[in-house]
Amino acid sequence: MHDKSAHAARHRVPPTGFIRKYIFSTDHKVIGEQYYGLALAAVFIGMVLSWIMRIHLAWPAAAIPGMQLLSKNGAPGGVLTPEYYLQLMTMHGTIMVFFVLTTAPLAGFGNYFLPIQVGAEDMPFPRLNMLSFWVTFGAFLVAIAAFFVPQGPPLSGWTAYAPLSALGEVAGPGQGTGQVLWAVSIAIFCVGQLLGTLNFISATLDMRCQGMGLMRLPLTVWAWFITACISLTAFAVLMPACILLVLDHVAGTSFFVPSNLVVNDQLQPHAGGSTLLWQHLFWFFGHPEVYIAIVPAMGIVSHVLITNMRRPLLSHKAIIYSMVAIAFLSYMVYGHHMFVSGMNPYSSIAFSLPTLAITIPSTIMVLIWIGSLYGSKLRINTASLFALGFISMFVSGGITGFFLAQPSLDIMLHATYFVVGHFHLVMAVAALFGIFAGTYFWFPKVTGRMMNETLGKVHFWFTFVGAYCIFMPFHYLGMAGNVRRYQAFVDDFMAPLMPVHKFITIAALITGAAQLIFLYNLIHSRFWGELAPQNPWEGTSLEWSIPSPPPFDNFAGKLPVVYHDPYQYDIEGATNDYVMQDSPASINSVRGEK
Amino acid sequence: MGKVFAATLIVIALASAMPIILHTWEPPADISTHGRLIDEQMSETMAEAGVAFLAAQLILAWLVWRFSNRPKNEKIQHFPGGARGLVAAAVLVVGIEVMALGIFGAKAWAAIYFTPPSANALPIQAQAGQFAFYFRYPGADGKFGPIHPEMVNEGNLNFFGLDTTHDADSKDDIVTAELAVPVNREIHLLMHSKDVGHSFFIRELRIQQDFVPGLDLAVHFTATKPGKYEILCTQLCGLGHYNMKAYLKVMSQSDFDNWLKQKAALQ
Amino acid sequence: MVLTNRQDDRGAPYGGNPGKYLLVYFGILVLAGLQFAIAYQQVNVTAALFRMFALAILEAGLMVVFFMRLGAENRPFVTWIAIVTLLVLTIMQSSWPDSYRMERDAPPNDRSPGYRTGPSQ
Amino acid sequence: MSQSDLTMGTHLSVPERSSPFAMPSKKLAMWLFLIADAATFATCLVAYGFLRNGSLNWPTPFKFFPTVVNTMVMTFILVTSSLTMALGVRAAKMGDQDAAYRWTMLTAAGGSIFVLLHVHEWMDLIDEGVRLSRNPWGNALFGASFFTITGLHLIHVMAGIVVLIVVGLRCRGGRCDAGDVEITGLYWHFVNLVWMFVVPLVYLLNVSK
Repeated sequence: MHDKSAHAARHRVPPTGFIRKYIFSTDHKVIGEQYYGLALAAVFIGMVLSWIMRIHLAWPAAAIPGMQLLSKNGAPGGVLTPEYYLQLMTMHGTIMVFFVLTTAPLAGFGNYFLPIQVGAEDMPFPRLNMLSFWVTFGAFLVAIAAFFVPQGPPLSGWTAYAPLSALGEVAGPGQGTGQVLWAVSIAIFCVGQLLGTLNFISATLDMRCQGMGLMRLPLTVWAWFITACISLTAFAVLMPACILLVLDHVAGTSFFVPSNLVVNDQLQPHAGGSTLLWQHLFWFFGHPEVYIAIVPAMGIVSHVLITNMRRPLLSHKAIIYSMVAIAFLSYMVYGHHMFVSGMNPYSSIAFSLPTLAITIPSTIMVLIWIGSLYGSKLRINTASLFALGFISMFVSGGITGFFLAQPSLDIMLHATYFVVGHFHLVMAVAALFGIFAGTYFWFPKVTGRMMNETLGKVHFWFTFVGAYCIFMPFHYLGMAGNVRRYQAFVDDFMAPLMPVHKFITIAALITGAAQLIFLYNLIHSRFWGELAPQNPWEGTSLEWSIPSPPPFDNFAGKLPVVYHDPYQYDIEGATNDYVMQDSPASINSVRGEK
Repeated sequence: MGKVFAATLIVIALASAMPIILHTWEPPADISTHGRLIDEQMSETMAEAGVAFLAAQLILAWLVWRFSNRPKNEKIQHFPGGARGLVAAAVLVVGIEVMALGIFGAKAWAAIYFTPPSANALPIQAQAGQFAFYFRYPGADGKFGPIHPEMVNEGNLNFFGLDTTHDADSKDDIVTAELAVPVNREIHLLMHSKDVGHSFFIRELRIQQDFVPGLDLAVHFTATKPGKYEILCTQLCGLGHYNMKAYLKVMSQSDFDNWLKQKAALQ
Repeated sequence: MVLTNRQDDRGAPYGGNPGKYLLVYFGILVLAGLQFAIAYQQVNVTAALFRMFALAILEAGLMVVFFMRLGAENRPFVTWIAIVTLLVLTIMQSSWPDSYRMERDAPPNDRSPGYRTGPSQ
Repeated sequence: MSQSDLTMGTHLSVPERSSPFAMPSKKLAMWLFLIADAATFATCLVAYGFLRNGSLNWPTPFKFFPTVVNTMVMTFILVTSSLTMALGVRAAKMGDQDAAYRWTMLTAAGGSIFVLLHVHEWMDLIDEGVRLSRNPWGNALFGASFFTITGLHLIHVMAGIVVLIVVGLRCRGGRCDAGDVEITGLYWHFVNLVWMFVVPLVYLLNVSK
């Protein structure tokens, strides 16, 4: 075997030029920041899109200032046309799901902290890593380009159900070039994620420093590793599906288009395909994607909570096994998106039961988090507040899964705002809370400066209360039968629900605006924040054992040696109440973990 | 700050539960024979989910209230029973409860989808297209004439592509833009999509089923209360999706016969 | 630049008689030949498919175990890769029930002779 | 918390760095890529099977000569190239760089013949009027799925040939990294393995009897 001195003697030279250092950098930390920056740009675009949609829903005739600049046809005089509403909705979903919820928690934080936390100087394949980001960035540009083609972006939603998405221009504005760009963008995105995944899995297994056994990995690393295992195959299925969709457009094939369709009194030249096939392939990716977004957040939240509770979780292993169980189940349940979409009704039952079974690992995790709070010495700061907020959101959003997992209830709730409320809470808001918790927690390490706590807490309160004000009422709307993906609710039973929509819109505007506090805090603290010590939160994992910000190859040419499990808090006799993972001090107190 | 979090969480949890407890926003009353099972399942699930929701949020609030920012000299305590008890609770209480809910709840689904329509059910064909529903009654011969997609022409009001000159079965087919059904009579609704995916959603009937292009699916239901109800499209079908709706009219058998005669006269 | 973990390959050592490879090679050829024979058996498509598919799995197994030397890798790796791959490939089959309905539930006019022959002539 | 951690006095146990899978990262990454690629091919094959199974008039146009014979030859060449590849990896692992070079190049040559035969077959089909969107025999999806699946496979083979040549040349220059030859071999075997499924599903189920 190679000893650590041999391993550390590699002396990688840090790049000097601006381009090699900050643009085409192979340094995992720069790539992590690039991913985070991409997600930040994307989340603000996605948020503005949601603002526009919310304003339009609450006041359908209102002119939104500046909209006509974005699209002259789509928003004449600033008032959205029905098709432009759907086009913005499609792009909101696409940008948020792919370029925010997939990139930030996994690729952003994971790239930055996974190598550090396992005690490595970089990812095993730095060039692939760089390529992964730039491929993803290219996918983002292609997706954004859809805004600027003549007919605008596609209007078929982020799920792109065929044959609406496969028929081309005849099916609606944006279904031609815009839809092709969408499919191409997603196919490219899949390639980028695959490259990232290779690094994540091999780094976790192979790059661990001496002493870093698998069970000594922090929960964040476990979460990223498990997520990478999910995305390894999920994206590999979506990519060919998108390619087949592109072929239906440009090569005249009919994979997803059945025979004898008549659009605008014209018989379509396609024949023989199946629209359900697209749904199967899409959701085979689509459901694991939900866990790709949420599992990293679970890891980050556990990590942040433990550090701030000053004690390890009741069970380290229960959390890991629960995440593994969720990863397994994520593949077996995808059909619950298709209960009423014409899938074989017997399949519905087969998909319903594993979906309900996901309750079990999810409940285990929530109970472990809550049970660990008992008797802890919880420190309240912005990061821990967001972590607590995550638990609350995850419970609220997860519980509505009881309903949607049952085909018979799905008859009433499918395609209503209930679904919108459910997945926004459990996937979007909860994952975002994980991202926020991670940002406030790790910002000092990344930049060497502290974020402003007061602004952070203001941001938290607006976001926490705001998110509930926005997404809880969605459930009530859905129970009353309010259908989603409608650009206006005219002369029907949904009209009386308009006050709720107006309330949601106002809440969304305020909550969205509060994110500017976060943005200001992020930028201001980056340059003028208080200088951060090496270990401001008194954490134990390896990222706190190196200077803030970390040097080029993380451990300055000498890889650490790990002597302890990740979360050695509440240690008697330690100078503080904790012992770092790489501290050679021995621990005599015996604490059992079941 | 921890106490503020706890207080806020309690307020949010109670406020969130209030509209459910007060039944502020409810689906309209059920007018179908099969809907009772769905409604019962819904209330059972709501009761379970509500208890779980409130319990989790309130316990979280209490723990944060009690254990945040404790003085330095206080000791960390341990949750009695440790992780094992919690895992057992999650599996045995929550897990089994939810699984049981799902397994027994499947009977509502089975009642709708695993049972064929009765032999005397009235067949009606529904066709969805961008962005309107049309309905077809087989007429006196009880047979639907074949659809010729190439003959679909909305300008000529030939929504289904019927060839009334050649197909004998098509001659007496009655095409309407609204769905009229006799009360307390089982309807066998044959669903056909003309172009892209659509959906057929009537809240009062507790029916939602997608129109799948290339597949002629069917649902069956019995409406028990006369009245006029909205039929919505719930599957994104294009720019006019929000405006794609039709009406279900449930009427007495004699009204229905008259209505059908009237419509037939217009063909 | 690749930062490998510098693990030694602890798989079975190379060397010795390449005869095993030849054996596997002929095995695969025979199985492939059988596939071709089955193609001309007078059986229905489903039966032919299952027979050929079983042979293909055998061939793939030989390929993976001997040529790709999965048999020489350590137990955890074999277990992990088998679970992940088989899980994904198995769950992917859950779309089949809908495939059977494509024909059965097709609109009646689509079931006429010559249906789905492509662009309407 | 592991038990060993708790009771230690002066001596702390530090396990050695090790990968649970005991293989170099590059090889692991190749295996991971192959899992993903397997899912990609499986998606295409499932899509094809789904549509074929659900279609009434799926054409079975392939005649014994030339198509099936050609497929036999292609299969034979591909399986043989797997053998040469395996021998090449063995040679590289045993330090015989010249032999590794020869075997790799032989493999690349086999792959090239495969590509030539395949392209020739494609041209014949195109001459007969088979396109992605239509074909003379029936269901339009026949051409679409045939060209998509074999095309995806063909792209893999062509990429493999390029990599084989690059790796082979490096061997000749004495800069042979046995690990690189090995992972190229993994890829090559995998591509051939996929062919084992493509042949029965895409060709042999569609022969005219």
